[in-house]
Amino acid sequence: MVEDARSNSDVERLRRHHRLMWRIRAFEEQALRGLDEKVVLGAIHPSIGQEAVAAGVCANLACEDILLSTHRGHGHTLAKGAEPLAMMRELLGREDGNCGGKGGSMHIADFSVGMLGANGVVAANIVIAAGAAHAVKLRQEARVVCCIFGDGAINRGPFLEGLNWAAVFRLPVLFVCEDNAFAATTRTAAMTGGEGPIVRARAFGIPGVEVDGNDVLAVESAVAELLGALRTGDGPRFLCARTYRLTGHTGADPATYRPKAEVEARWKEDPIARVAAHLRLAGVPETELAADAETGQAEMRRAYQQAVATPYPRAAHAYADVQDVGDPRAEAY
Amino acid sequence: MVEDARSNSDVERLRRHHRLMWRIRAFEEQALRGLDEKVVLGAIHPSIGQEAVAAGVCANLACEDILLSTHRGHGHTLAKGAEPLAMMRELLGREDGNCGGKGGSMHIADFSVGMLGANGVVAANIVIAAGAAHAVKLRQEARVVCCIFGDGAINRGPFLEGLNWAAVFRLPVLFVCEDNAFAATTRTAAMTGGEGPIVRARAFGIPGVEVDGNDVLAVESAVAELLGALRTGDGPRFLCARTYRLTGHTGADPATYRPKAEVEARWKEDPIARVAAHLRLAGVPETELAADAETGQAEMRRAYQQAVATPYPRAAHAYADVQDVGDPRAEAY
Amino acid sequence: MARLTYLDAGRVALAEEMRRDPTVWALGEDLGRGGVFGQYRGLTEEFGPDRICDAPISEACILGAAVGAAMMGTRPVVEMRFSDFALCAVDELVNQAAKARYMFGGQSRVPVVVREPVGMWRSSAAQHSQSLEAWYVHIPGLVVVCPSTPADNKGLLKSAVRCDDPVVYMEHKSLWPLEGEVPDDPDFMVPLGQARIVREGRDVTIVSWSQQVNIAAEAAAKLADAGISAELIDLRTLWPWDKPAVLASVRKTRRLIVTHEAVSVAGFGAEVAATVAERLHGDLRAPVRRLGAPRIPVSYAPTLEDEVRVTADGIAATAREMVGPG
Amino acid sequence: MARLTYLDAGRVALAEEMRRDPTVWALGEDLGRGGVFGQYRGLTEEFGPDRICDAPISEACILGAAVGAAMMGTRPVVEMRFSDFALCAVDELVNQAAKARYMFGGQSRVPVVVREPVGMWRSSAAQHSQSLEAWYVHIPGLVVVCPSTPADNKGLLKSAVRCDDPVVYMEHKSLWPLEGEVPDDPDFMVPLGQARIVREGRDVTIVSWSQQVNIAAEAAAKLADAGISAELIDLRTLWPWDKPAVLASVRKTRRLIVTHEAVSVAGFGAEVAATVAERLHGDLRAPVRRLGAPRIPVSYAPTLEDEVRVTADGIAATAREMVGPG
Ligand SMILES: Cc1ncc(C[n+]2csc(CCOP(=O)(O)OP(=O)(O)O)c2C)c(N)n1
Ligand SMILES: Cc1ncc(C[n+]2csc(CCOP(=O)(O)OP(=O)(O)O)c2C)c(N)n1
Ligand SMILES: [Mg+2]
Ligand SMILES: [Mg+2]
Repeated sequence: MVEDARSNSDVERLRRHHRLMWRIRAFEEQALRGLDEKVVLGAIHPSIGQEAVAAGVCANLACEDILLSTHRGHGHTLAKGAEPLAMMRELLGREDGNCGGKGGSMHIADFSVGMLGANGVVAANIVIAAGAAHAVKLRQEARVVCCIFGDGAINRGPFLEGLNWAAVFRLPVLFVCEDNAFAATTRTAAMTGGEGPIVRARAFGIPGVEVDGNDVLAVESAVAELLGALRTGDGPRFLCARTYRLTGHTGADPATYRPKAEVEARWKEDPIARVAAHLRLAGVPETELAADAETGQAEMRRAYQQAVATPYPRAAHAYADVQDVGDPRAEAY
Repeated sequence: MVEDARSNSDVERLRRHHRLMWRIRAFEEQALRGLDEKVVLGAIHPSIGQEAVAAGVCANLACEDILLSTHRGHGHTLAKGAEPLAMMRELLGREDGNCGGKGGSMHIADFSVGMLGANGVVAANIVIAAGAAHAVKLRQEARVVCCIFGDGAINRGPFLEGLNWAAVFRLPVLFVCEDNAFAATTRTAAMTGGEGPIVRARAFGIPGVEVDGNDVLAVESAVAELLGALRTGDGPRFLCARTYRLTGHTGADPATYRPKAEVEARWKEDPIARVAAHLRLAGVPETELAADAETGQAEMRRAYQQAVATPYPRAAHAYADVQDVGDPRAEAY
Repeated sequence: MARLTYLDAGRVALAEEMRRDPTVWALGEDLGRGGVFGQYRGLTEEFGPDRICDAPISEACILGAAVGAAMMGTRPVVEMRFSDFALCAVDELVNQAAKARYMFGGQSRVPVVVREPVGMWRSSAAQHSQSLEAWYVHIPGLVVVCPSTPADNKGLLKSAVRCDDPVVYMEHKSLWPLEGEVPDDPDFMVPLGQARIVREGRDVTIVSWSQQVNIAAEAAAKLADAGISAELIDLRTLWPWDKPAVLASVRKTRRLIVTHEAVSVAGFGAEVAATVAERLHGDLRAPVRRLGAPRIPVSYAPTLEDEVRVTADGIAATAREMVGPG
Repeated sequence: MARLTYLDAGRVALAEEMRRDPTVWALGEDLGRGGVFGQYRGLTEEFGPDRICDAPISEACILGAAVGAAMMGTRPVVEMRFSDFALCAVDELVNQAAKARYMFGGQSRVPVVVREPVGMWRSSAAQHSQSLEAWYVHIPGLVVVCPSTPADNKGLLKSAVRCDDPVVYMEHKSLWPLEGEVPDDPDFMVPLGQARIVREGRDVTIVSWSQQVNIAAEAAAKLADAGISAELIDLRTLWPWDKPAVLASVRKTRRLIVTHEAVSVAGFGAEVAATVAERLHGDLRAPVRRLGAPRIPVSYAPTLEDEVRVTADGIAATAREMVGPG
């Protein structure tokens, strides 16, 4: 984190992060409550404690830039500009969810803001992102592609294939490893040979840096620098953002596989609290900080209530969006 | 290459390499003639120019040690101790071929000498080798596993997954990248991000060295050292052996995609000629060197003739070796 | 006999086999913590982390390593977590495991059990709900098993572990909590390839497997109430499948419904239906019928997800149609 | 009209589409040198290395990148070299390409053509000979095309490139040198989903696709000599398949043989046979029949390799049996 917020514009920037990170936090806390109430369906992978990555990365992305995410993608999606109401509806499997209720949390996507989807398959989006960047380059567009994945993903083949591809074709893609130390119940350190994500990326020919992923300004400025190189056509870049998953792997996971003390210690690094501390130092009054939280919470409560009041999609909708040629609606197969 | 053959035992060692490399060369030249005669079936991937890798690696492997190879596996298989007659029969699709005529060149294997197969899928054997080594470790056996693959294979996912696996479980496996600068018609340098095989291996936590793969003694001693570490349980090791494919990718490939001059220059590095030069320096008469070549050629001619005289497998044999449960012979499906 | 869940029956089966044979081991992600559904709970404590082996997220290597380890004298049980993730390891399963014995002319066998939890499971959507058993039946070299009861999940898993062929072993996720009587005998086995007659009947044969068997049983009960006697066959193993049992039943009932959760088009139901049509055409009193999912991916929203379900009512209605007002 | 090989017809089709639409591009290994069979010869010269894109040996990324590139407004044509290697990219095809449009509720389409050369090709053995078209037909979201003639390989490939759905496009390797008349018109297209009546007949309908159509045609000629009039239908597209054409033909001939090179068990022939048995049971004068490969891997030795072939004699004998001494 920069030493302190030096100027008004820094404060404004930090404040924006604070609000956004609270919106993300509130969205997921609301979703988890919805899960308890059995209104949110399917699995929810909360990113609580990781909001600084979403905020810091997306602060550098324009709407026409492209983002691909993971199963733990609510924060990224909100940060990219998606509407919480549509997202909440999606988590509840309702009409007018981003994906019309077909995808749910694990496939959350909003193409209208350049968010090309979470993915239910670990690492799958890495090669898709390489291809999206390939198209950007072929079409000589100015935008960039950013692909976020977890530290567990670096042990799947597509990590190698996608990074190598991006390096070979010098594609405008930023790879962001959101290193939260865990893959489900397993510590990734125990399952990863060598020195980790950044060393691997470099071995594939992709320069990169590591950053404290709970420090939103550090993430923001690291990404700014990396994207600068990338926007001049200097090929792909890599960021490893070290963070920690403060909750269980899913909403249903009590995460008993790690000591309480470890988690408590990590809560002290809560990225939202860290932003708040800086804002306090810069003289932002406590009431305003509380208002940011409350505003986010109110927004998400409202979204949730509206989503609850939205009907499920009509059954016939199940047959739409499959394919044009051989459309299942053409004949009841 | 060591400066000169200093002792009688060095000369003996070099001489053994010379003979083996000639046997490999002669086997493949014979196979290529068989292809011209349309007696050898399917595709043949010759390793002409790469014999020093096979000889240098396998000089360090006992029969109970395990070898896995690639589509370009005749040399490795011979060096591991397989019978050329059974191999030639396999290439001709005859009875009593190593695989009973079911596999052919791309699936050549001789489990009786610890040679667990060529593979028709690039990089596929890397993960299989990791698993073979895993079993060796679980069963607390003393043997080691060696897996040879090409420089093209390092761009497939299983390269990452298999090396990471071996590093994580500290398995007794030596990975050997036979870097002949090409993957089919493509220069691998153009398709490979970063500094190449050895840097990637290190990034996955596997120590390794590079070696002049046309220098059989250099390969032999590098492998000796790597296997030494490995046999003490110190986890996997990696060797990158730089060599050159002097022929086309397959017997049918005229390899017009590279300048004649390049190939001619590389012929000057012919690993067999290099061994011969050293033997000459050590005083081995020309007639004996010629005899090594002639002996190898005669052996392979004989193997070929015997193979030609061997019948094709009986059709009913097609239904054997599929599976026990649900055996196709149980019912004519 | 003990009352066990389907999940625990599988767990007990594996534990018994691991006790019996020291070459049996399991590998997969998060097994150390009991596996994602708890199928491995307690096994690390008994067998240690070498034999209940936690893996990186490397499906291709998990399966590929199992192939190599099987060639080297061990019997790996591979956990794929969701059958959908097994699609990250198809080369390893289809080009390697299934073909190694053949390609190498019988020099090696590949005794691997690949556990692939299948099927719909409350709003899991398109990448966590698939049933692709038909794929594996199409591949020479593979055995395919789809247990539907706790007892079968014990007896078939034990048979699979002892089998020298690669076995694709598909447990249905919605069956995990299902309870039933399970024999204690550590030598209790259910033979591969033998169907189970769930219910005898005269008027129509219903062939099914996996979770769909329970839905078909419901249908059969409804039909009984309506005076139609349905014979329900649980195939249990899809390759080899118990053709004699099915043909004998249809010879008797002269009507066939085959029903499964998977997509109907090019599903395994087509194989069963086509076989019966080929062999028993002249005996049939009604055309063979298949009931499976429409050719659409599985959705998240329940109203959409339900559209791919074949219901007991749907099966019963089809049966009534076939039997007619007679 | 021009006389072209099946191989060149595909090459011309791609060139025409690339000329017409600058968003069309091709990617795969060794394309720069014309592709492993020459299917891309000359295209780099015309379109440059960006649009005829040489790839690393990274099947998963080749396909996955195509998915991403398709979402971003291009139309990638993926070369998989051998359909067997496509098994290294099944997640990308089945979990991603096929489902993306659906999972995302129609926000995106994935107009990718995945060229997968299939089938037996002189002693290529078990990892270079497979025909797995049935797999892809089973997957919602995919279109599956299996051309058998040069003209179709032009017209169908053009349709595939223009199609907004992911298309698995399976060329048969042994058809590469086959010559035939091919329309020059750059707007010549063969519609997806429409079968071709290769030969009209009265006594029996033979349904086939890909290289097997030629073998079936030989069988039909033999049958004609023996006084049996066979109607031969080349499906051309397996999803969607031309059910109306097949049903109409069988309504007329009242007999069906479906034959393919792939393994018979759980092959696409089962789908065709089961559909006909379901719909036309009462019209059939003989049971439906399927002819495909036995459930064994493909061997290297010709005597063994030949065991999996369905021959013209085999087809003709089956037809004679069905028609009877009549
Ligand atoms: C190919 C694949 N294997 C396994 C899973 C199951 N799974 C879902 S999330 C997860 C952990 C991923 O860890 P990481 O990449 O570090 O991301 P994180 O959950 O920590 O954000 C696993 C194993 C999956 N979805 N896809
Ligand atoms: C997965 C896969 N993709 C493509 C091929 C086709 N292929 C066979 S050999 C080869 C080149 C391999 O290059 P390399 O690994 O360097 O080995 P080399 O042939 O040089 O010995 C290719 C692309 C294959 N067999 N398997
Ligand atoms: Mg993680
Ligand atoms: Mg090479």
